Amino acid sequence: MTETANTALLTLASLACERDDRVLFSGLTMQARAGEIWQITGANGAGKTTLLRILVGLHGFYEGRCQWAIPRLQEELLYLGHQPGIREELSAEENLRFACALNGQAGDLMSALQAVGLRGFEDVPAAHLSAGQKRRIALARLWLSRKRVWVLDEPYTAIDQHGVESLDACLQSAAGQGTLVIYTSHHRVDGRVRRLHLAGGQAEVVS
Amino acid sequence: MLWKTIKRGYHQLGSPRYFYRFSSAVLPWLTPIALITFVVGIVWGLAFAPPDYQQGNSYRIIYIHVPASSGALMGYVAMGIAGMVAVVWRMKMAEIMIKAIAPFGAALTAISLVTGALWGKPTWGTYWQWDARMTSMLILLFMYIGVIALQNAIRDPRQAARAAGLLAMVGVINVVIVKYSVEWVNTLHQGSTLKLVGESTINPAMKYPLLISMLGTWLLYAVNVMVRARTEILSRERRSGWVKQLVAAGGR
Amino acid sequence: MVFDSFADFLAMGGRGVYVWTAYGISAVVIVASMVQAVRQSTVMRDTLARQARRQQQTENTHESGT
Amino acid sequence: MRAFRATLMRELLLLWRNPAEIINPLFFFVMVVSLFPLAISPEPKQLALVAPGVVWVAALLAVMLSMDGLFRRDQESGVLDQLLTAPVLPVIPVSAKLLAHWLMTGLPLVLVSPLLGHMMQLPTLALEPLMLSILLGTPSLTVVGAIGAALTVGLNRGGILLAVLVLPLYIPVLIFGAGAVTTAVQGGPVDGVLAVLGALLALTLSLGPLAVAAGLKISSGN
Repeated sequence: MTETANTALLTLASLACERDDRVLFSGLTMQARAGEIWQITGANGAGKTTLLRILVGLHGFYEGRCQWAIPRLQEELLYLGHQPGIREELSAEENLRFACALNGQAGDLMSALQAVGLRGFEDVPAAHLSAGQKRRIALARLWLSRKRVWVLDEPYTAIDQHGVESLDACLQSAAGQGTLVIYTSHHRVDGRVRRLHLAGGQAEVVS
Repeated sequence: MLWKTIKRGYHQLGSPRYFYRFSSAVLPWLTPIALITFVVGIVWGLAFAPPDYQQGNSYRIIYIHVPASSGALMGYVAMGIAGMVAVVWRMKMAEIMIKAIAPFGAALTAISLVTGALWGKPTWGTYWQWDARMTSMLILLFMYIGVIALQNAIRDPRQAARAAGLLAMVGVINVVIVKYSVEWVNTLHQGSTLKLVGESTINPAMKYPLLISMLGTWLLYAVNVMVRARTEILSRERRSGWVKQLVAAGGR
Repeated sequence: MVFDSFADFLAMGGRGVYVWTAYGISAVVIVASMVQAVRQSTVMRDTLARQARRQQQTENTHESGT
Repeated sequence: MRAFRATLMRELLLLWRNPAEIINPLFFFVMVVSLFPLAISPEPKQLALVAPGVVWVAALLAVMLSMDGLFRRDQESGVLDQLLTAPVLPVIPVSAKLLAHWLMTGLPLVLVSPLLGHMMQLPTLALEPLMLSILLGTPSLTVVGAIGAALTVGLNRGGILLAVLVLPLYIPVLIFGAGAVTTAVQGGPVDGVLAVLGALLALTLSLGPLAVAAGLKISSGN
C-alpha cells in the first residue's frame, strides 16, 4: 500500500467488540490520516482503553477490520497505556532509558524530563513520586525522537495547568510534522481535533 | 478448481454455523451407531471371547481399559492440534473444539486408571504399582486437569480457549517425554519393567472384540465432543441472527 | 457363550468383583459425561430462549410505550 | 540486541533492588530440605536413600514458587504492554527476563545444593553430580515455569493454578535430575543421564521462550 499524503494511515471497518457478554461498541468505521489528531471520548467503561488496545494490536478479539497502512506498525508506534508503564524500583531516568532502549528511541533524556517538569527528580526512585509524576515519566518519551503514530491513553490525567499547555503544544507540533495522534481524554487540544465518541455500544465520528 | 474447493472447505470447516448444521444432521444416526458398536464390543469381549490361559477371566477388563487409554491419549493429542490451529491460525472452530474435547478425555483417563488398578489387583496382587503405563496415564490426567482448570480460570471465552490451546500444545510434547522418562526410571529402580501379561500373545478371538470396543469408544467420544461443541457454539454466537432464530423456533 | 450358565458368567471364575466393578465405574463415568453434555446443551438453549423472550418483551413495551 | 541487553540489565537491577525475590527461594529451598531429616529420621543411611529426591523436589518447588512474581509486577505496572508493542520481537526481552531470573534464583540453588546434599548425608562422590544436575535442570524449570506464569499473569489468584499447570510439565526434568544423583549414589555412569538432562534443556531453551511470548500475548487479550 503506498502511503501518499491523503491515503488513510488507519482504516476501521465496522469494528465491534464485546466484553463480559456486553457490546462495548459496534459498527465503528473511520479513516485516520497522517498529521491528524483524534480525540476519543466516552464514559468510563465505554471501551476507550479496549479500542486503543485493539489499534496497537494488544487486543485481538474483535469483529470487523482494523487496518494500518504501515507495514511494521510497531516500529513507528509510540503507545502510552492506561498504566504509566514504569517500575517503581527504578528512578525516572532509569525508567526512561529502558523505555528508549526497548522502543528504539533516542534523544536527550534530561531535556525530555525537564519538558515534563521532572527536573531534579531524575534519580528519585519512582516509588517516591506522585501518581501524576509517574505518568509524566512515560510522557517524557513524547519529547524524544518522533514516531509516525502516537496512541496515548489518558495523557492529560494528573497534569497541572502548565503541563496541559506544553502537552498541547507538543501534540500540535508532532501532528504538524505528520504524526497521527490518537488520544483519549475529555480535554480538547484545539479546534482542528477530530472527535470519536463511544456511548451505549455505539461509536460515531463527531467531527 | 481444486484450490477453490479446499478454500471453501476450510472456511466452511471453520465456521461454527456450518458445523452446527452438519452436527444436527449427523448426530441422530451417529449416536445409535456409537452405542451399538460400543455395547457389541464390550459384550463380545465379556461373554464370548475365550478366557486367557494364564489370567483366566480377569483379563476381560482389557475391553474397557485399552479403549479408554487410547481415547484419552488421542483426545489430548487432538486437543494439542486444535490448540495449534487456534493459536497459530486463530480459527474459531478450533477454539470451540479445545473446550469440547477436554471433559470426556479426562473421564476416559480416570476410567483407564480405575480399570487398570482393578485389573492389577487380581493379576499382580496390588492396585497400584507405578509401572510405566499407569504412571504415564496418571500424569496425563494431571495435564487434562491443568487444561480444564486454566480454561475455567479465564473469563473471556476466546482467551481461555487460546490459553488452554497453548498449554495443550506444550502438553503434547510433554506426553512423549514423560512416556520415556517414566520407563527409564523404572529400569533404574526395579530392574526390568513388568510387561502386561497376555497383551503380546493376544490371539485373534480376543483381538476383534477389542477393536470393536475401541471403535465404539471413539465414536462415543465423537458424539460427546459434538454435543459439547454445539453448546459452546450457541453460547459464543448468541448475538448472531441464526442463533436467535434457531432458539426462538426451539429447533433441535 | 463361553460360560456354562449366567451365574458362572457373573462369577467370572472368581474374578467377577474386579471385572464388574471396573465396568460399573466405567459405565457410570461415561453416562455421567454424556448426560452432563446433553444437559448443558439444553440449559444453554433455554437460557438463550428466555433472554430472547425477555428482550422481545422490553422491545414490545418500548414500542407500545413511546 | 540492544533491547536484550537493556532488558537484562534492567531485570538484574530490579532483582538487585528487591533482594526478597532472590533470598526467598533460597531460604525456601534450605528450609524444605531440612524438614525431611526431622520428618523421616536423622539416621544417615535412611537420609542418604531419600536425599536425591528430597533435594531435587525442594529445588523444583523453589523455582516454581519464584515464577509467580516474574510477570505479575510488569503486567500491573503496564510494562508488559510496552514490551508487547515494542518494535522488537517479544521473545527477545522475554528471554532476557528469563536469563536474569535464572541467574538470580536458579544459580544460588546450584551453589547451595552441595551443602544441603551434605546435610542429607549424601556420599561426597554424589555431590558433584548433584550440582551438575541442578545446574542443567533449573533453567528448564525456569522456562517451563515461565510458560505457566505467562498464561496465569492476568488472573488474581494465579499461584496455585500455576502449580497445577506446571508440575506435570516438570516431571521429566525431575525424573532425570533426581535419577542422575541416584545413579551417582549407586556408583553407576552419570554422564548418560546428565546428557538427557542437557537434551531436555536444549529442547526447552529452543521452544520455551517462544511459548512464553505467545502466552503473554494471549494473556494481554490477543
